[in-house]
Amino acid sequence: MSIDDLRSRNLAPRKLIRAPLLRRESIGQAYHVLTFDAPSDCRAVAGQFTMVRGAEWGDAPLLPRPMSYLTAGEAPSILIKVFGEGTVRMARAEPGEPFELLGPLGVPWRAPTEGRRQLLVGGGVGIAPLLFLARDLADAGQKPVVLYGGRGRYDLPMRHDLKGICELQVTTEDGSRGTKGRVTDVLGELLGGDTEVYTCGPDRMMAAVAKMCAERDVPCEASLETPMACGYGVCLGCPVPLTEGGYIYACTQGPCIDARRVDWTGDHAPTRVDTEATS
Amino acid sequence: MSIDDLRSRNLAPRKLIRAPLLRRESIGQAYHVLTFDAPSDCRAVAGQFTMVRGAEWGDAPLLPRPMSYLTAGEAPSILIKVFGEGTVRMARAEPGEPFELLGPLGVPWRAPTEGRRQLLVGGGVGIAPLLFLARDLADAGQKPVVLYGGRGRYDLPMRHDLKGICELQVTTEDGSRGTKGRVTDVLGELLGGDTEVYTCGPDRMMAAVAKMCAERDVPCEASLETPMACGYGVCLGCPVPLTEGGYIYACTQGPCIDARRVDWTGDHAPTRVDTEATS
Amino acid sequence: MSRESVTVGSLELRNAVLTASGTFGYALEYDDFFDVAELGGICTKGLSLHPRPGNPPERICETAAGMLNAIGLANVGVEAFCTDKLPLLRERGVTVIANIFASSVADFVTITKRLDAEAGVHAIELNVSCPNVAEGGIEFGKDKKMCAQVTAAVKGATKIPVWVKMSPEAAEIAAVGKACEDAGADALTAVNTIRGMAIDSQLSRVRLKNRTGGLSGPALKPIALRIVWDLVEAVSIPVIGIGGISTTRDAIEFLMAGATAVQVGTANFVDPCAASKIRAGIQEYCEQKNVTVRELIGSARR
Amino acid sequence: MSRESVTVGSLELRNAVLTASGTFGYALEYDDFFDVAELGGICTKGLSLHPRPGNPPERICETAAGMLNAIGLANVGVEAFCTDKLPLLRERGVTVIANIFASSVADFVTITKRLDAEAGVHAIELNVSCPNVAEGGIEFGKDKKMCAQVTAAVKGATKIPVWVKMSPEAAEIAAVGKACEDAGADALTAVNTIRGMAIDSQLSRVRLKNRTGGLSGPALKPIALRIVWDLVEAVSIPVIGIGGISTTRDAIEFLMAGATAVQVGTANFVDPCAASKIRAGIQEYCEQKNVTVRELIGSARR
Ligand SMILES: Cc1cc2nc3c(=O)[nH]c(=O)nc-3n(C[C@H](O)[C@H](O)[C@H](O)COP(=O)(O)OP(=O)(O)OC[C@H]3O[C@@H](n4cnc5c(N)ncnc54)[C@H](O)[C@@H]3O)c2cc1C
Ligand SMILES: Cc1cc2nc3c(=O)[nH]c(=O)nc-3n(C[C@H](O)[C@H](O)[C@H](O)COP(=O)(O)OP(=O)(O)OC[C@H]3O[C@@H](n4cnc5c(N)ncnc54)[C@H](O)[C@@H]3O)c2cc1C
Ligand SMILES: Cc1cc2nc3c(=O)[nH]c(=O)nc-3n(C[C@H](O)[C@H](O)[C@H](O)COP(=O)(O)O)c2cc1C
Ligand SMILES: Cc1cc2nc3c(=O)[nH]c(=O)nc-3n(C[C@H](O)[C@H](O)[C@H](O)COP(=O)(O)O)c2cc1C
Ligand code: FES
Ligand code: FES
Repeated sequence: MSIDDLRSRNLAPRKLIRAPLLRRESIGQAYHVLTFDAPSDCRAVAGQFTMVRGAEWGDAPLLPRPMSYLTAGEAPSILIKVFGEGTVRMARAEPGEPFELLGPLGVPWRAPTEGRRQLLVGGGVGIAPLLFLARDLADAGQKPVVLYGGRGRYDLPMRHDLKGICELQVTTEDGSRGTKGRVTDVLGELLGGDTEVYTCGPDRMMAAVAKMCAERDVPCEASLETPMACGYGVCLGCPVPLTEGGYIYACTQGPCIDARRVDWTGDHAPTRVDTEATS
Repeated sequence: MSIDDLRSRNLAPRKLIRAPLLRRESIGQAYHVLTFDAPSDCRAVAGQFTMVRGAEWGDAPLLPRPMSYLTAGEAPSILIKVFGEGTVRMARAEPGEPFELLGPLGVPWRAPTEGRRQLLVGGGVGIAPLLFLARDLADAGQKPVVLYGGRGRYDLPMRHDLKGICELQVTTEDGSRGTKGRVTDVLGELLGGDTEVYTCGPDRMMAAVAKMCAERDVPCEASLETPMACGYGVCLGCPVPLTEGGYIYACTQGPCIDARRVDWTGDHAPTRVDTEATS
Repeated sequence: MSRESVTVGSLELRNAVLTASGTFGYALEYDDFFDVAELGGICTKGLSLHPRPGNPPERICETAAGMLNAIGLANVGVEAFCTDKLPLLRERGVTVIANIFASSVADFVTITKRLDAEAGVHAIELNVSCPNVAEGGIEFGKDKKMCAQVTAAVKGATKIPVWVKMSPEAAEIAAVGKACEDAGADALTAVNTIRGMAIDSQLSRVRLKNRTGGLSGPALKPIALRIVWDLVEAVSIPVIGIGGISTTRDAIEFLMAGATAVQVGTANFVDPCAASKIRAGIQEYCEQKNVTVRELIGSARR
Repeated sequence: MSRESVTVGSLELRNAVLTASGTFGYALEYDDFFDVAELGGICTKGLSLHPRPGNPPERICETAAGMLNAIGLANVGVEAFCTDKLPLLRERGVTVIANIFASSVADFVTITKRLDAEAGVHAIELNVSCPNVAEGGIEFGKDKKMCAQVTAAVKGATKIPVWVKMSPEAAEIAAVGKACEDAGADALTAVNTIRGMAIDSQLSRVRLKNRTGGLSGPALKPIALRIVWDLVEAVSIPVIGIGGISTTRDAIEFLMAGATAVQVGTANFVDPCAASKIRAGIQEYCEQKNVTVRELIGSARR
């Protein structure tokens, strides 16, 4: 695979599949990787997402949950962080339990630019689509830089998976791993003229990253997080305000989008109080 | 244990316990015995019931399901027949899954009379409280007669458990086991002057049994089945019309009651179309 | 005042958690479970002038995250309540809210006077909003003039505080609430159930004998929360929130919306100790956050 | 007539399963999933005279067995619909019901005339009951005079059949339905959402930017079913049932209650093929029982 191959991929048609859980790996208390036994090859591309629901959930919780693909293929996987009822159920699921996955959905990461250095900036569970991208880049012979931040050492799931395939730099707010502080404390040094940035994580982090990139005229692509009901463009529940005015719909015109277009001062993702992470 | 011991038992206080499923035994497709790992001895008496709910069901299905005790003690058990959403979930539960059990509830079987011959008439899943009673009677040195009917051989769960402890007579509508026909086709011969009858099963069966007993002046105790919300007397959702006029509430004034008091022509239990049994 | 206590008009409640009428019997059914005197209060099953047998079965059925009931206000009648139940409740120190129901203003007044003659009734809750009886019931609740008339008449007959229970089916519920306030109500409770129905597709027939029944449980919560918010906006008397409260979080949401207290209903059927657990849960929450329950009230409005 | 077809006034539908406005986009989003022309019909997202951006986020949130939405009728406008969407739908042979919305009678008429100029609009559904916009919306839907006025005006402006979508918040919904029938409506659709709200107890704030949103999904089903029953009683034009239909059984319940057809809404979000599966499910049911869909209609009333 080369960067050109990454650029020329067609998006696969969307489909609702029924897939039993194949494996569940718990990482700390709050994070889990769920791998599904798909009936056929899932041709998702890095940055795309899937709407996930337990086939036996009944009437409540009602809606599927949007989750970025961590990997595609015959055993597609997601990385979840436990928040509310839906992710609690996912975190309890045992292999064999049937799930429904609608996907692949959404606009993937913009294809990398030949000759640029890719800098991937992630926070917590936002690492999922970035790890997918980092693997693609590694396959294409690149060695991206990944800047990965969390509140503490337990907020950095998948960091071991990143080690071989990128130049990894870690920050934690409590200093328990890597540099003490936030990704934005380190980002400045890394933003050279030939960089292009991909970011996914808490809204406030992405807003800060987007601002630093804009100031330095570095291209920055962000993956948006908003509540979603359908994931495929019909409910109009996922608007994200744009600087140019109006909205884009995160599920079909995102989640990956040029960060400069986003009005980061507008509320779109609910602020989430983190109760269950770390330990 | 003697019949006198059976007569003098006090009812235990009601309590909501959280108990993981210990074992689930499937009998045919439609029947399952669920055994729970109770935190302490469950002092339920034959004929009493418990309100059962999966602790992780969430908001739907909302209400607990009334189920007769099949056994009490440290590992209380129930026999379920799969109908709707609640019993479907119970039938899928794996050992370890937490349940909530409220009990012991309701009026148990009237204590047996010294010198009378106990005749237990059951249909399908209605065998649960009768098997409990048969075991008690066997322990007290009696050998009750059990008349057990179903549509076919697959509608007679627990019949093997009955063999040692009673004189078992089986009827099936399709003739696949025992006498071809219904329990009422055989009942007449068994109703001597010294008999007392205990019955549990489909409403129409109990109504027919009650009628035959009344005609012959044989005491007959029935265990009522009605929809219930609370199971302990506060919702007033479980009225059963009486011949004397008015209602009794099946959860606190039943489920076990003198069959002559019940107005069997009044609708109380929803007629259930049997979709899932037999196979 | 303790961290937990709240004030509903002239009545100080131990805490903000009550149980809803019709879902807690006469509160004497709980001896095995917990001491109901620990609650902010209990609302009795709706009392009528004479005992009522209630509707024929089936009276209840489950729906998605909720249930329908058409009990038809089966109850022992106000007289038996006063002689058989109330003395026991008084003895145990239970804060008793007598929920009452009648099909005429005159009967409402007669029941009230009977209750007024007893000690130990801390408030009277007017059920002008029951959807499950042929006469009266919801008709009062949808009409602001009739609601006001009943309220004023009852207020004139007793010194006991009077709460009026709102029907979610009133089209202009804020106006109904305001009319009750103007007629002297000490508090509003909201909401009662909304009429629904269920069909058994296998038998091709209506499930409940009464055809329709009142919808309660978590399914109702978002509607109840909206109505509570609107009532708090519209009136200056306390509003007590009811509808699908099953967890501490649910209760706190109603308080944050501006409810002065909450009532736990259908959740009692799932767990007889639900109200007790929610009470303890709120206490724990307030300790953790170092706030009083009174500070929580209306906090989402600020 | 096939076993599956039903007749709504002068319009024969392939089958009784449609999709509900606002839950199916413009039906062009389903190419990956199934051929939407197989459905009885599709109701477009509510169309207004001019394009609308809709409300600021958050617009949606989940509730017990349901969800709240306050989309604010974001839509491309009737003009863009006619030029960009309708030709494609026509080409594919889709039965199109144009759901329209305005804040004045005059605008309702203008939109209608624009649609009337196009081929391929099989019915116009008047959304007089949207709870999520400041002007108009639900105000029309609660008032029988205003409903009748809009209906009559729109009927006067087109030969296309006109369906009126009922608000479950109208206190006298049967009277509103009757008024619409008298004003010439060809069918009623029931129901739209009921206003609810949600609070985030961790942040102590209202979840939806619009504060309130419309409740949809299984939680709404018992209320919708009751209203459909009552409307069928009150009017002699067809009633189309909507509200929490997720399974074949749900759809059959509405038919048994007397609905001539059903619309699938929120269930589309859970499974894009929900309506197609329900259609197939009803067909299978009818084959097994050897009945036609028309025979199912109202069977629980008999
Ligand atoms: C494109 C996209 C990709 C995502 N990828 C991941 C991922 O890889 N791993 C992961 O752990 N999480 C991811 N999320 C966030 C994830 O969808 C939410 O954490 C999850 O829906 C919460 O569900 P819950 O039942 O645990 O929480 P609850 O709070 O019970 O959810 C209630 C409702 O609110 C919605 N909701 C609440 N907060 C959010 C939020 N921040 N974003 C979206 N929906 C929300 C839920 O979808 C649900 O409908 C992604 C979100 C989007 C939009
Ligand atoms: C005292 C008593 C003892 C019982 N013992 C047993 C037993 O030992 N084994 C067994 O399999 N079943 C027993 N039942 C019946 C059992 O409670 C129902 O089959 C069960 O509730 C159906 O739940 P579901 O979710 O599968 O069906 P659904 O149809 O989905 O139930 C929906 C609702 O209707 C209620 N309901 C519907 N039909 C009945 C019915 N016939 N009786 C009671 N509630 C009903 C349910 O409780 C629930 O609230 C007993 C019932 C009573 C009253
Ligand atoms: C079985 C049942 C019986 C009820 N009986 C009464 C009643 O007698 N009087 C009354 O005012 N409300 C009655 N209600 C309404 C409840 O008090 C409460 O307003 C409603 O159920 C909503 O709260 P919930 O969702 O927490 O149950 C009854 C509700 C149920 C479920
Ligand atoms: C996200 C969303 C958007 C909606 N938009 C409209 C609309 O534009 N016009 C309309 O008449 N109804 C609209 N509705 C109401 C639905 O058409 C339907 O009446 C309601 O959701 C109840 O059906 P359900 O429970 O099957 O979803 C909308 C509903 C939802 C959930
Ligand atoms: S989630 Fe439904 S339109 Fe984006
Ligand atoms: S089930 Fe509630 S009173 Fe009997």
